[in-house]
Formats: sequence, C-alpha cells, structure tokens
Amino acid sequence: MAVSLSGTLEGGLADSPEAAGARGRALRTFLRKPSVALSVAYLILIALMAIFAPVLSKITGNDPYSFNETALDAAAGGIPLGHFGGISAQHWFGVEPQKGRDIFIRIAFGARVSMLIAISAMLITTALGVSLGMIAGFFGGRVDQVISRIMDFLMAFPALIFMIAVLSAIPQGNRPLLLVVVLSVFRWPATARIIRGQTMSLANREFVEAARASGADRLKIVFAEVLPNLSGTVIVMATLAVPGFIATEAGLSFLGVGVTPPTPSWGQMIALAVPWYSTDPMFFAIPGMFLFLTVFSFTILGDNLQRWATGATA
Amino acid sequence: MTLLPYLSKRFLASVITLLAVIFLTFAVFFWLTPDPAANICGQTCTPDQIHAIREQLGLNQPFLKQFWAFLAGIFAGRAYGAGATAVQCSAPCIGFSFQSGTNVLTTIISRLPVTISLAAGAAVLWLLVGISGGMISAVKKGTWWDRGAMMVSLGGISLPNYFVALVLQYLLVVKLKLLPFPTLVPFSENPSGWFKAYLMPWIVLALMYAATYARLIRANMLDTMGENFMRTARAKGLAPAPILFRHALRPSLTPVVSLFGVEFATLLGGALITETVFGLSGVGKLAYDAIQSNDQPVIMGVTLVAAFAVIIANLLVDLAYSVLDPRVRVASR
Amino acid sequence: MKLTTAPEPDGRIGAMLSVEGLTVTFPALGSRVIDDINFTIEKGKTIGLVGESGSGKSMTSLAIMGLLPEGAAVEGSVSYWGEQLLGNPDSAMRRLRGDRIAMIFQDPLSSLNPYFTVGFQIAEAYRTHRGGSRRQARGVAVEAMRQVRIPDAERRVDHYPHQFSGGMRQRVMIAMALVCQPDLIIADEPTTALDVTVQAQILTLMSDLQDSTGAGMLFITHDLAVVSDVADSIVVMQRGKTVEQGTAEAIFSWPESDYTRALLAATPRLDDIVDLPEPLRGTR
Amino acid sequence: MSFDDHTPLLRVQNLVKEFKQSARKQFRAVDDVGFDLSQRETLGVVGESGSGKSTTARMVARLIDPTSGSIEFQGEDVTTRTGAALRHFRGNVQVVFQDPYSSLNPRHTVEQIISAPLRYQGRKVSGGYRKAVKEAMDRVGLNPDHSARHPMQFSGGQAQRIGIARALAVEPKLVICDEAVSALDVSVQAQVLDLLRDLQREHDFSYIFVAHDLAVVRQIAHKVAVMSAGRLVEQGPRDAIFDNPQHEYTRTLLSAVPRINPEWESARKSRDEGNLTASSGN
Repeated sequence: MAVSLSGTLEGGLADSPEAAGARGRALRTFLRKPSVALSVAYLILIALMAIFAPVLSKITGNDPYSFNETALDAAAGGIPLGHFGGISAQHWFGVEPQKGRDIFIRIAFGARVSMLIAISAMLITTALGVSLGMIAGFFGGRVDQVISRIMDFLMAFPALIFMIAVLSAIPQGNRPLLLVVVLSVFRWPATARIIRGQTMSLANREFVEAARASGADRLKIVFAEVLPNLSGTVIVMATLAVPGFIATEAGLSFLGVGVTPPTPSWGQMIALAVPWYSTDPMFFAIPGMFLFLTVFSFTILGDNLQRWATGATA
Repeated sequence: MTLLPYLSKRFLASVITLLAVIFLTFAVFFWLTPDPAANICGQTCTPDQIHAIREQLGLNQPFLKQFWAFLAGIFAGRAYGAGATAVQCSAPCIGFSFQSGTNVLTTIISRLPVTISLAAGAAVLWLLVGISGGMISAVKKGTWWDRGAMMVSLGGISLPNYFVALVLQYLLVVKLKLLPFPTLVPFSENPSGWFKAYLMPWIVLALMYAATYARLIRANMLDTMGENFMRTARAKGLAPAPILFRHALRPSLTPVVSLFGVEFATLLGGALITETVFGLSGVGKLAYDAIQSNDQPVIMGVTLVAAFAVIIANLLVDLAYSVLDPRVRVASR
Repeated sequence: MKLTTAPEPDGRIGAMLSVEGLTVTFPALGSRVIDDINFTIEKGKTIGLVGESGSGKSMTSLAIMGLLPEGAAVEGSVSYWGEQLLGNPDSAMRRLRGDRIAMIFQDPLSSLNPYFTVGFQIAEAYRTHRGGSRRQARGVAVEAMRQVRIPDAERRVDHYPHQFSGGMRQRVMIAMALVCQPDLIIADEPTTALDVTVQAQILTLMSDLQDSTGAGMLFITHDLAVVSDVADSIVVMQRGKTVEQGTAEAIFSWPESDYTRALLAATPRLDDIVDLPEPLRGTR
Repeated sequence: MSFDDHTPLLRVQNLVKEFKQSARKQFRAVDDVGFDLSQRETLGVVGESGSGKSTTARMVARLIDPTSGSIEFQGEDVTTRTGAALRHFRGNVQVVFQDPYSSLNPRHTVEQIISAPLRYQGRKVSGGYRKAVKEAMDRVGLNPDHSARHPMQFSGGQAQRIGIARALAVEPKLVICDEAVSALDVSVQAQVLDLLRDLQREHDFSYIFVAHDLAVVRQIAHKVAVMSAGRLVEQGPRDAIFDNPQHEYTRTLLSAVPRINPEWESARKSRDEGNLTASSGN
C-alpha cells in the first residue's frame, strides 16, 4: 500500500525571489563592475560628441574643413606650433600639420560618421542574421542547406580584399551608405551561424514539443516559444558587431577606400598621420586612442553582456 | 571508411564555392570598372588606340563570353589578340597587369614568399602566446593573472593593427632605436637582419589572433575541466600535469583547429594592412598598390588567389578535424 | 598476470576505513552540505549509503577521496588503516587514489575521455601507480577487461569509448578501478544510468569481483531495492545528516526513523496491490 | 462516423516507424505495434532504452508522423490529420514529459505555461485564463500566488506538477506521460503518482504511461504493454503480466528488477501490523 505523504519528504519550495527583482538586481551588479561602468561612461561621452558635433563646432569656433595656417610653424615644414601637436585653448587636441584643421572637431565629426555606419550596419546584420539564422535553424532541410551554403561561401571569402576592390571601383556615390551595405553583406553570416545553432538546440527542447502537442502552429512556436530564449544572444551579437564595424570602417578608411575626404573618419585621420608619425606623434595618437577606446569599450560591454545573459538564463 | 564519402562531398562543395567566387569577382569587376581600355593606355590616348586595345583584350564581347574566356584562361590558358600580335598566357592565366603588363599570376607568386614568412611567423607567435596564455588563465581562473590576461586580450582584439604598427615604429625604431626600420633582406644573406625586419610585422599581425585564441583556449579548457572524465582522471590519482596537458588540453585543441579555418579568411586582410604599413612587398602590398592605381586584373588576381587559399585551408581544417576527433574518424560500433 | 586477492594487511591497526564526525561546509555560501557522518568499512564488507538527491551521499565519497570542489571546508576524521587522510597534502592523497582506494561513477557516457582509447585509460591508472612499459600496461588493461567479462578484449582494448554500449562502458570503468587491486572501492550510483537487465549483470559482476579480491566497498545509491541486495550495513542520509544506520537486516526489518519508514513506504514494489479507478468500457 | 459505447477511446493498429540510418539502410524503431485504450484507463508501456516505447507514445501524440499504421481517436482516424481537424485532437490529448525543466519554457511565467495550450487552441474559458490557471495550480498542489514565477524557481517535483497542471487546464481525454516520474526522487515520485491517480478518478483521464521502471508502472497501470527492440512482445492486464508473464523477455525483465529481501519485508510488515492493532485508532 503506497502511503502518500504530503510535505515531509519533498524538498522545500526553491527560494524564489520575485522574477522581476532578480533581473533588476542582476542589472545593478552588472553595471557596478568598474570595467563596465567606465566603458558605458566613455561610450556615452562619444555618443554625445557625435550627436552634438555641429554644436561643438559653433562653441569652439572650429569646423572640420577650414585650414588655420596661423596655428602652423611654416618655417619648420608646417608642423603645428606649440608642443603636443599644437594643443591650445583654441585647439583642444591641436591641429593637423600642413593643413592646420582642428583635430578635436574632426574627432567629433569622425565619431559621428563611424557610429552612424557601425550602428546601421549592426541593425541590418542583426535583422538579416537573426531571421535567416532562425529560419535555417528551425525549418532545417533544403532551406537550411541553401542558407548554410551561402553562409559558408561568404565566410570563405577574403572579405577585406574584396571590400577594398569593390569600394575602390566605385569612387563616387554616398560612401557611408555603400560602406554599410558592403560591411553588412560579409558580416551577417557571423550572427546567422550562432542564431542557427541556438535555434536548432531550442527547437529540439521538449517545451517546443509540448507547444506543438498543444496545437501551436509553427509561427506561434517561433515567436512565442523560441524567440524569447534568443533575446540574450541577439543583444550580445549586436553589441559585439558594433566594434567590429567601427574597426573595419576605420581600416578601410585608413586604406583610402572607406570614408573619402573631406568627411573626416578616424581611420582616415590615422592614414594622414603616417608620414608625420615621428615628427608629430600626437597626430596619429589621438585618433588612434579614440578608435581603440571606442572599440575596447564596446567589446568589454559585449563580453560582460554575454556572461550576464548566459548566467541569467542558465 | 566513413571518411571518404564525407570528404568527397566536402571537396565538391569547395569546388563549387571556388567557381562561385570566380564568377562573383569577375562580375563585380566587369560592372564596376569604368573603362579598362582607357585605363591601360593612359591619358595620351587616341580613340582608335583604345579601340585596338579593347579589340585585343576582347573587351567588347558580351559579359558571358568574356567570363567564359576568363574561366577558360584559368583552366586551360588563353591567347590575347590574334595572329602575330597574339600574346600567349599559359594556364592558370588571370590576365596581365594594366600598369606593368606583366603576367598577374607570376607577379603574385613572386610576392608570395614575403607574405608566407609574415603569416607563418605571426602564426607561430600567436599560437604560442594564445595557447599558453589561455591555458594559464584557465588554470589560474579568477586570479589577478586571469582577469588581467583576459582584459589584455580584450584590448588586443580592440587594437587596430595599423595603429599598433605606428606605435611600435615610433617607440622601438624612432625613440628607443632598438630595431631598424623593417627593410627586406633575404634569410639566406642575413638571418638576424631578416628576423629583425620581420619582428614588428609579426607582432602586429599576431596580436589580434593571439588574443582571440587565448580567450578560446581558456573557455574550452574551463568547459573541459568541468567534464566528468576529469573527475575520473583525478580519482585515478593522476598528477596535475597529465590531468592538464593530456586530459584537459587534448579536447580543447580540436575547436582551435576549426577556428583557424574561419580566421584564415581574415588573415590575408590583416597581412594586407601590415605589409602596407611596414612597406613589405608581399601579396598584400601588391593588392594595395593595384587598388591605388586601379589595376583591375591584379586586384582580381589577388582576390582569387586569396579565396583559393582560404578554401584550401578550410578543406584541410575539415580533414584535420575528422582525423583529430576519434568520434568522427571512427564510426561507432 | 591474474588479478589475485589483495595482499593481506601486515598487521595494520583499526578498520580499513573509518569515518568519524565527517562534516563538509561551504563557508562562502554559508551552507553545510554533510554533517557528522560516521561509519567504518571492513575488508570484504559493503556499506550502503542511501538517500535522495541533495542528501550529501556523493559529497561524502568526494570528501573521503579528497576531491571536494573549491571552497569546501572539511572537519572530522577519515582514516585508512589508522592513518589520517583529511588534511593530507594532495600529493600524498594522489598515491592512494586509484591504487588503494578506487572510484566508479554513475554516468558511463561522460566519465571516459572520448579522445583516448579505453585501453589507454585503464593502463594509465596502472602505470601511474605501478610504472612499467606501455606494452606491459596494455597487457594489464587487456587482462582487466577480461576480468570484467568484456568480450574480445584483445581487440577492443584499442577502441574508443563511443564504440561501447552503456553497460560495456561501465565495465571499462570497473576494470579501471580494479586494475591496481584496491583495498576499497567507492561506487557512486554505478548502475543508476543503466537498463534494469544490464544493471543486474553489473551488480552480479561487482559482487563476484568483491568476493575474488576481498576489497571493501562503499556503495552509494538512491534505490532501496538495490542497496538491500548489495550492502552488509546501511547509512540512511537526508539533507546531509545521518537519520539512521545499522545492518541491512535491521534497517529493512525494523526501521526506527520516520524518514526511513517513509522512504520504504514510498518505494514502489513489483507486488504492490493498488486500487485504481474503474475504466469506463467504450467512451461517452 | 459516430462512436458508440463499444468503440475504445483510442485504437492503435500496426504502427510502424522507420528512421533513415544511412543512405541505404532504414532503422525500424517501432515495428507493428497495436493496442486499445478505454476512457479512464491507464496503459503502462514498459521496455528498456531503444525499445521504441517513447517513439510509440510520441506517434500517438502526433509529435512524430508514423511510417505506417493507424491511430483512431474516439472512432475517428487521426493518423494523417493536419491543420484545424488535428487541432480538435490536440485539444483532447496532452503530453507530460520526463525532464520538467526542459519541458517548461524558461522564459515564460508559470501562468503563461499553464495557459499556453488554451491560448494556442483559442479556447474561450469562462472567467478567463487566469482563473483556469489558478484552479489548475491549486488542484495539483501548487501555491496559486506563485503563478508569476519562472520554472527555474521551483523544485523538480513542483516543476513536474506545473507540467501536469498544463495538461489538466485543457480538460483532455488522454494524457501521454513519457517517463513523467523517472527524474523524480522516490518520495516525490510517490506523490505525483498519487496525484495522477486522483486526477484520473476526478476527470476520467486515460493515460499512456511510458516508463522503464516496472515497479512504478505497477502503481498506476490497468494494463501493460511490454516492448523490446521496437516490437510489442506481450500485452495484457497488469496482474497477468506481473504475476504470470508469458513471454521470455518479460520474464527476464521482471527477474532483473532488484527486490528488497522478502524476509525483511515480511518481518517489517508483521511488526507494523502488530503496532497498528496494539495502538489502533492512531
């Protein structure tokens, strides 16, 4: 006779803080981490610089295009007057040798361009990557074969060389838009591959079978059951895509095929600084530092988001 | 042998990918280059000179015909122009440079040694630094070393290589005068000079990959250390060394091989920038110069050779993967 | 070289293994995982450690082997032939592990390294403690595989774990444990992951091997029917504490603690008579 | 086709399932399985790993498409039904899985999980979904106030009760339990089996109860089907199968099940009865 015993043996209710509270607390601990806090602060600064670049231009009285010969030492081959590349009250980050354009305002407008390109490319690759990744992962079969072959093909391509070739062959036209398209074409497989893998494992989970057994059709299953479990990964992939794009755009501009002058871009500024690297090192150090710190901050953010996302849903 | 059907399918996929690459590259250049003929004969050009060039290079043919001729050129060689002025170009022929008129393929092959020694040296560097750094971080998980190494690796990933190149040159060459400015000198003539010339380019190219590999090895090692068979190894009374280097490292290395296949595609891009900054006349610099002077055949040639190398690398990686992992190599009972 | 009976202990004092007041806590987490566990194991005898998940039975075995996870604090005493083990440096414990005290784990699928042949992994235990050439160790591995009745051992010694069924892999685990003729075998749920017919064979094999080698055994399981079959005496654990312990006959014939009685009552039996609702023939 | 009193709730005939093992070879996981099931009746399906018992259950739940054979539910053939017609069948059949944490969406709250089948079937419930969820939770012994929590915040036994509440909320006729208690501790297992029996009594559920543990099946099955290597080796009323097995495999299976030493059992029982009579009325 099987005795039914209520309560004596069963483990107590697992200690369960309110669901919302847990996520809120996790967010607070996430932000308290020094590296994350610094990165977020820096990125906010860069975003403000980018957004208010025109305002800053009015305040400082400098614009990214006009030459200021007065700040240059004509006798010494046009290197900026004063040390540290001509840093002064008027020119907070100094001026360019020979041309004398103000570096601070060019950094601000440069931030504007590269953030614009990086974020729009990220939006495209995330949308493309998530949808194609989910379709391939969830429906499998021939659809998966086709999408996977395309992804393999694109990933087997020496992207940088091909981008350079394409961009160099189209001299005119809206450069930023062209860059966004070219960057997105080669980057979406990276997101799609991860999303496809996760969708496949989620699709085999029993809670999807339970939904099917309860009469849910495919669309409901994809959006109501599978997608919520992918949100962590999507955020991480999107965050990590941005620094990738910023670095690649800067690389292309450095090689002269990205953002073409006169629109400033950090990569382009570094390229201009190459001939002066020994005589005026600040000229390449300043855009270089900004580029590095921006990519570094996004990468730290993405890395910590990844740990937080896997932690939250583990 | 279960391997044969798998590999033959994989080889076929590679051939298809290569053909697709050739087609796409040719198509892009066909539609994008303004006017190759005008480009060849330079500014002082009369219309009929341009016409003659267009005739000789078959540029007025429809797209598919030109592509077919180009494809035939790669696999069987082709002749440009007709009769006495015909120029023979043996297979695999990618055409002649607009600028120098030399055979594109021979130029690329002549530049290969520089790129190979750059890439090979960098590979040795990043594998050593990456794998050992990753392992130490995994073993010393949570210590200041681990946190520091991981932060440095994040930095390594974020540092643009041309910026690192400039910083190194400024510090090591200009300021501290430890190294000469990299000037190419053949290994046979002066090995130490060769080594000094390549040291900075190796560091610049290897930096990002060393960081990526360190993070990957660390993650793999930590996963593997959590496996049950590690507990079995400890319960058998093995010393820490065999536990680490045999039972933990072996499973962690296999994913590294597959990452190499994916990373190889970006390696050539990295080499291009590194060679350009340091002025090393490798295939990368060749591509960069061709881009500056809009020399389409050379750009196309480098792209095809690079794509070919990437496809071969991925094929070799798949082969290595199936040999390395017994569960793939040996079918179950 | 045949696996003979373990060498007679040359007059060593005390029980082969005695555990007194064993307590394991995780100070950082403020949790007490096992609390004041006491038992002794004699040569040739089997102690059954029974309890539900979270009772701390596996943690007890890891404490004895010195394989506790990071951050664990151990109190009390674990002595082997009178020699204290707790607090030993890992290098000293390593000499015992796999040689004098061996372990068998629950999940045969994940307890073997997929990248090395089974022969290598068995021989590895032998060479670590007995040395000898690679070829000689391979011979010992083949012999050990025959000992645990793995057919065609000579050929299968070079196979990989994924080429064996669950039951066969568990036999490999047992061979690995026995290859140095240990005094004590700790088996943590060795048959839980196996089908019932395979479990029967493995249990028979383990008791035969215990008879032939005279080793003592600590058998950990949640299944009362299995433990009644295997153990000479039993320790019943709940949430880290011993609720009752005694000979198998005492525990099963006159259980004293409420928890043991509740467990016995809750354990389903093949001959239970259960009143079920009457099915409705046809359907409304 | 109407159904009268003699048609069983479920009739499965010649069910076969083949999987593609390699280019040429097909692996037959289920080979010509058939059985009937009446209302408020439990069929125990036992067998070892690889016997095809789980595949059979998933075919009946129409989670996997059979290679051949027929499944009749309330007299109507549902083997190949799809779309709206299938939804009626889905409304009457629910599944409870082995691993509670894998069968409950970690990102959904308990309320969303339990009400999901109702929403997916577009069922209108008097008093709204929230009321139905609270009732179901209460009936399976869960605290209704916890309906906003996520599955990870519950113990194994409670998570399994959420799965049962999900099935209960839809008021199905047939509940397919695929190793539903195998992952639970013995004490919790006993309580869940108790709950399933009570629900059967109250709601006339029929169960297909798949398990590898014969002693567990003994607690709940009216009749038992024994499977081995995809084939149905023996089928019959519970007592006949357990006390007088005909097929060689069934006998081997039963003899392999470990038993508590009979003398100790009878010693304990007689002592307990002694206590009961001595201090009757407690």
